[in-house]
Amino acid sequence: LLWLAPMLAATSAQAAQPIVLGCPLSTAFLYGWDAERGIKLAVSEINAAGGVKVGNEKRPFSVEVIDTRDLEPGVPVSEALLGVEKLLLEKKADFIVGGPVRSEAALAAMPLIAKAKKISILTSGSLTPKYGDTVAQNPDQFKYLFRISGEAKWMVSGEIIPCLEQIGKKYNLDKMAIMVQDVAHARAGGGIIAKVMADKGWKVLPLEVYPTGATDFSLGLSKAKSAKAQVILIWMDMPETSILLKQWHDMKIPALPFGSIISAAEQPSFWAATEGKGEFCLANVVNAGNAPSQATPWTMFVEAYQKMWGVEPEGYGASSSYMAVYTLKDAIERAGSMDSDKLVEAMKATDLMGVYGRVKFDPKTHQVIPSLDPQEGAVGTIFQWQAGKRVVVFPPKIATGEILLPPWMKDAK
Amino acid sequence: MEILIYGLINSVSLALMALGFTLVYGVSRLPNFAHGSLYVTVGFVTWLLLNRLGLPYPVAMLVSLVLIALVGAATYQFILVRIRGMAISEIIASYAIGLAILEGLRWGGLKGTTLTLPVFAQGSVDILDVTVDFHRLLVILLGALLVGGLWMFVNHTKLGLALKGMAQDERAALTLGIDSDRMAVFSMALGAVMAGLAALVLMPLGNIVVESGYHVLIMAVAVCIVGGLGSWTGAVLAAFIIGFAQILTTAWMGPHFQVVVALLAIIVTLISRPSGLFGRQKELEERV
Amino acid sequence: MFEALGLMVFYENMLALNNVSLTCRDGQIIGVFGANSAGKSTLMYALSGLMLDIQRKEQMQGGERITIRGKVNYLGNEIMDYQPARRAKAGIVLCPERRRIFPESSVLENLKIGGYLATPAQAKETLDYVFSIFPALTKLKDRLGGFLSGGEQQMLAIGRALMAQPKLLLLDEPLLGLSPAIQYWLAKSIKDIRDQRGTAIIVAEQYARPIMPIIDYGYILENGSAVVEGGRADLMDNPDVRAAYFGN
Amino acid sequence: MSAETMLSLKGVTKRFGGVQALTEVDMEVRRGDILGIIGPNGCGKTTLVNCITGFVRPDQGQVIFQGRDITGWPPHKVADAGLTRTFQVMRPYYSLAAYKNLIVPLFSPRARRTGGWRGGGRMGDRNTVAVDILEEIGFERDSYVPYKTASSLPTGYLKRLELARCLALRPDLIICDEVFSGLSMSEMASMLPLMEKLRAEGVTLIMVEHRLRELFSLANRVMVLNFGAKVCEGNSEEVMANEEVKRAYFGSEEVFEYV
Amino acid sequence: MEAVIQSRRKERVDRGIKVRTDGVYAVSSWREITYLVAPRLLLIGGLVLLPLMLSAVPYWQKVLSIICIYSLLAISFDFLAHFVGLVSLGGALYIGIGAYTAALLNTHLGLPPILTIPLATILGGGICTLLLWPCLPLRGVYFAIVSLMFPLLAARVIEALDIFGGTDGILGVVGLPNKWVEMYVLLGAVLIILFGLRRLVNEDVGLVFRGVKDNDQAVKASGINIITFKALGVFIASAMGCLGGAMLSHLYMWAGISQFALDFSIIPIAATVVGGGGTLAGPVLGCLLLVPISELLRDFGTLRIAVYAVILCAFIVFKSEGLMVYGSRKYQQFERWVQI
Ligand SMILES: Nc1ncnc2c1ncn2[C@@H]1O[C@H](COP(=O)(O)OP(=O)(O)OP(=O)(O)O)[C@@H](O)[C@H]1O
Ligand SMILES: Nc1ncnc2c1ncn2[C@@H]1O[C@H](COP(=O)(O)OP(=O)(O)OP(=O)(O)O)[C@@H](O)[C@H]1O
Ligand SMILES: [Mg+2]
Ligand SMILES: [Mg+2]
Repeated sequence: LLWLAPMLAATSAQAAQPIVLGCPLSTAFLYGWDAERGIKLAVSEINAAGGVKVGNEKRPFSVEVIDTRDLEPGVPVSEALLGVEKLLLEKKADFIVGGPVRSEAALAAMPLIAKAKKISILTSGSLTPKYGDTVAQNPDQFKYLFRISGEAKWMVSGEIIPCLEQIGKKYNLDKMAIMVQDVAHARAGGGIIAKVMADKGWKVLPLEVYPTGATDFSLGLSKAKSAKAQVILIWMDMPETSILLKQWHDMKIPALPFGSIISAAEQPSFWAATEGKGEFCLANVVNAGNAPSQATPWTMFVEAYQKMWGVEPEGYGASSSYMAVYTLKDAIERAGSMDSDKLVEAMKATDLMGVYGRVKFDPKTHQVIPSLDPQEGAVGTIFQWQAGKRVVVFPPKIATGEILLPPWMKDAK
Repeated sequence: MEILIYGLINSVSLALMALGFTLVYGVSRLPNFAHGSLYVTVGFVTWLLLNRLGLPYPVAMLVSLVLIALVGAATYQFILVRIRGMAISEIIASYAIGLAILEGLRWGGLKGTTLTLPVFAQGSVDILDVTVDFHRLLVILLGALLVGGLWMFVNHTKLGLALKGMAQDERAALTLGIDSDRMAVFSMALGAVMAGLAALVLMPLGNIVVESGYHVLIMAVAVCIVGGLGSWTGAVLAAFIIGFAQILTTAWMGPHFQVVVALLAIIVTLISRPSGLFGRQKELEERV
Repeated sequence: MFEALGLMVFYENMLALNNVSLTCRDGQIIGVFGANSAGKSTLMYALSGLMLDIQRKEQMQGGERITIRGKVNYLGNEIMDYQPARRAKAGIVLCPERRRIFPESSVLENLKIGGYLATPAQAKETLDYVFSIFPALTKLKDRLGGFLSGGEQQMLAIGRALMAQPKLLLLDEPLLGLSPAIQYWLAKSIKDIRDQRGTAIIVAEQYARPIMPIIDYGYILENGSAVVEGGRADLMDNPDVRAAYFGN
Repeated sequence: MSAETMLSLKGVTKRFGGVQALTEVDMEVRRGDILGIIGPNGCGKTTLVNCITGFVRPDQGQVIFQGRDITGWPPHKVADAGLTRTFQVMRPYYSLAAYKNLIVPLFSPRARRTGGWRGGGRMGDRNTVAVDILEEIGFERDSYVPYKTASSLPTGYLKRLELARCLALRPDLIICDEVFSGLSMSEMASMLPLMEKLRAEGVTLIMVEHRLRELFSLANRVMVLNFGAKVCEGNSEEVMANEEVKRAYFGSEEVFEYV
Repeated sequence: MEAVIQSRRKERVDRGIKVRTDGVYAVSSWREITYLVAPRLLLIGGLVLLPLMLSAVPYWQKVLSIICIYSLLAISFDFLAHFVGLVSLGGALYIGIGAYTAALLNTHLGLPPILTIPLATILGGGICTLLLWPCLPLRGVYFAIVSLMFPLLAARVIEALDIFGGTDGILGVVGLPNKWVEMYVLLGAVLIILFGLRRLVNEDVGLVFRGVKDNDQAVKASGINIITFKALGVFIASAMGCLGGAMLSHLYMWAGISQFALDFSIIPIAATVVGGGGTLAGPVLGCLLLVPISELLRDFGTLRIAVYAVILCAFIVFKSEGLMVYGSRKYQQFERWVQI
């Protein structure tokens, strides 16, 4: 009898031993919990369908979420890193999916994850191009790291600038003010937009950089007003942006707010939070599927998400996190093994249609390849708040509505 | 002109945030590091009363102020009283209480940016070409009223004077019949109400978010210390220095340097006036 | 009126007050004399209830343990477990040793804080009275307490105690640091306060010369025990007392 | 007596805001002197001491100590030069045992250079030296008193501890700000010989006091201040005979008699 | 019944050996030696063996390293606050400066950890001392607040000027050879510093520090320059913090502005309060409790910090003197009822 017990345990464990997805996420914040929900949704779908086929056996996914608190001010990144280590060492995670969410933390976690030789897919938050660059520079060390969500360089040159041009052409606008948060990606992004748009003949006011947590934007707004700016480009991932829009509305600034990253306006609850004062604000949610759209037949994702969580996808991490799990499943099944090195190859060979189009990774940077056409690559989404709804306005291939101007802008004309 | 008006508004907001803390710390030497969380709590409770129970706005505000006063008093009565006089323990304990409240709220659903309080008055006016909304004007007015009221309270009522006495020398105050525990409970309650008032006045301009709790705490501490302990003029002046430093840097150097300059202003003020603008602490302690 | 029976105070294992009993009748001035560390301040703390507060604070910090035993009767009540603020309300006010002025308040404010227990009318009247016994304070009204000189602080401390409308005033070393002229005046004023306001007063001093002539009854403390007690004349005639306190 | 001048003040003046605390005070002390300073409360005695020892910077005037102009020096330099003072409001190190209070001065650069009190500071075992000093000024060596923390000592011992702190430095000049107040008659009587002994050892003393009898028995010269200005100076009889002093300091005949 | 209780009181008596060993070490029996050595041995032995015992759970070894870093900060806070009288909330500054110095030395000059760590300790301590120098005349809360502003300022300056890698931080710092080195270097540092400082504060120099804390005017009057001593104190304390910071940056192969985060200022203080201020060993005990509690609570998810705060509060309120003070009193003294 004595030898039976361990054997039983072994067999039963073998039968159902789950594949552990470790998710280091700052779950108290938008980009943390949206990713968590996306991942959990995908996992429950996959498990309901029988799990993942590794070689000959079917194994379910299990999710271990850890709150890294990295988006919280005053909390050191080492806290997030310790969380990642907990996932790796104690929870015995087979994969790291999701975060860390803050760019700084994501970068800092790279060596740790690489050291553990675990495949990791970044799905939410961090937009820094440095992530892919670092992978490209040290392919041997960092080859296990992938990112399936958007990245700032493409977002700017491939989506935001074309969208701006489109607006400019349509309404004959060519003056822009830029307000960004005082973090590297925002400053860099704002700077590039300023430069490119200036080259394209727009008049661009000097960058206004606001520290994280700023609560008063009136000076910048009135500067924009007196300089007769027609578009206000906003790049801030902090909740206080809804104050900005309220002030914008209260001061009746005759300029269209365009959020290249504007966490507050991405959420469905934004409407209530600003008492509708945020109408006409444009926001970028990085990947399609994070706002209702018709990008691909996979729109069922939005419905499933809503069914499971009771809200539409909120931040820009939902659809990509969801897709990360499916991508992983796909790669595991193709590789037929859990060996990290084999999986890297399989991941690199990924070619999968998903919520936001075709998922393929750049062989050098391990970054998902973007496109304006869902048939070609991962598409982004820019939407505008119109009468309480998020209406997708860009890219044209998936748009469901037109860009509108606030009434006081028309009056001003 | 913009600078003047918005600097004024900014400064008054800072002063409002700091009043409660200054009252409790400056006057009764009890560092209430749960100040910021009381501030957020009032906003959240008011929102709940307003939206979940459907109370009218003024009633909701009143009820939440009363509640917060009780919370403040209870904090002292049940927790802080046991470590009275050990300053570092007091700081850590009250900070922990604040943390528990804030993180509890966050867990209880106060996530993201969804909640907001309505402004008292819609609309805006143009003052010398600067658009200012009514609510912000109200902030200035209320701020002035509160500062004045508190000043009267502290300098010209028995209770206020007793609080002051207790802060400076508890044992001597005891011999004069000032019941220090009762006073401390009272000052905590009053401080909580102050935090609440600030929240009610300032929150409609923004959102009810947990993070503002930390922000308010740091600002309140800075204003209180830079002004000099227990000095009202000092606190108000400090609020203006920091407030204008922020607005001026926004205007001239870019908002980029806003925090850097504000922090530098604090450090430089303290180095040049070691006991705050109007404090006499150092001189008094060094008088031999 | 006021009676302490068998007071004992231990600081940890050290006996600082040993079975001291003391009585004070209406309108009497009682003197408590003793050299350094005789236990005068300890006695005053015990009478005013401050000892309870000190005890509580020590306990909180886990430091030494203070034990208090004995009974204090005041106006027919047993008040040993009254906290100091309550005793003050009942009329027992201590003017503590080493002054303990509120350093950041002006002289006037110090006095006003002292008037916490007084009605506005009483406060006003007492304020005038304080300025009349210590005219020096009139000029200093607006100066911060902490900037006063040693002697000025002493005057202020006594004035502040008076503001609390005591029925029984406890003075701990009131003469410390006063110039001879003020010492003399203070001794006179103590008598005045008693005569005009009927306040009973207990004075603890080691410099007995100015105080001895005005007391009604006195105790000599030595190492925590009351070794001699008696009326003024008795004490003045006692050769040991004369030797120790008058230097002849 | 034509001993060398230890300390001289020239026109020392100090204002605090609107308060004229000192007006043009001149003073001269020679080696081996015991100078008494008396005056009504708040007349500026402590302020004068502060000006001399650097705790307060005089607005005008000069302080010259052993030929060096020490005006405006920080207190620690003044003490290092050999001029120490006691504090009227006692300032011991409350959390340290009484004898450990003396380790601090014994550790100071001056004590290490000169050897401090009777040369013991250089020799090493500062604890023993500390207890020696305390014994000398009236702490019983074998009792528990020197080993108690200063916070639990009564006033009288603290006053003596103040003096002990000065002695530990082996100063050339000690300014005592009211060391006698707070001592009982017999204790004071026991301190007088110590003071004499110090003088005999060549230490100069300035004593600010309200206990006139004891002061007069010690001091060879007395200076009277009133409202921050010097009223008169001389030996005790001269001072007591001075009409202005009677008026300013004693106020009335009764008081005079009483003293 | 009442009367019986009335006339008794609880007496605390120092154990004989304690009285004797306060200054002189005249130990005569094994029992007494054990009495003296046991607690020290327990601490040293326990800390040395802990990594081995934890080898089955590698994650907790990592936690141990973090505990050590917080302990360094906590000892430094305790030393400054209770022995020099400067309440410094600048723990984050020390960590940050230490981390950046080590990272820069490593990535720019290519120095190996064996050099960067000691260099960062000394250099970092120097930099912190220089930064805080103008603030040394400040007292009490004023100093506390200024020292709190410095790390915030440092982070913002790096952010605003975009130096040292800006918000991304410095990547590519060399890691330590293996986890044993990590842990034992840190444990060694904690133990050496702990016992070293305990020694120091009872030496004559230490007494001067304590004098400065109690009463700086009297120290001045004793002919000692207090600023020099305060600076020395700050240097000792900040060097300890910088050591922690340097280790942290090698531990995670990275340095960034979040190393100026407020947590590094606050948790050590909490640990000091819980463990008992003024004992130096107490803060270490506090860290040994608080950090693992925080890790154990991770399963609470978002509620974790709230629960943690409540536990912290409970410690402070119910053992307000601090665990170490309480413990050593129970160890050194016995209590008995005596008749009065
Ligand atoms: N907190 C304390 N802890 C321990 N012992 C104390 C404490 N306070 C006072 N003592 C001791 O109690 C004894 C009596 O002290 P007390 O202060 O009552 O003396 P006193 O008569 O007022 O002396 P003085 O006239 O010098 O002020 C002294 O031996 C003193 O050391
Ligand atoms: N820092 C200061 N600011 C304002 N006024 C001061 C300050 N220091 C002292 N004074 C005032 O200067 C005067 C002289 O004070 P000082 O302490 O020198 O008196 P003193 O002669 O020592 O009196 P006593 O005998 O009472 O100790 C006092 O009236 C005091 O109020
Ligand atoms: Mg006494
Ligand atoms: Mg004086």
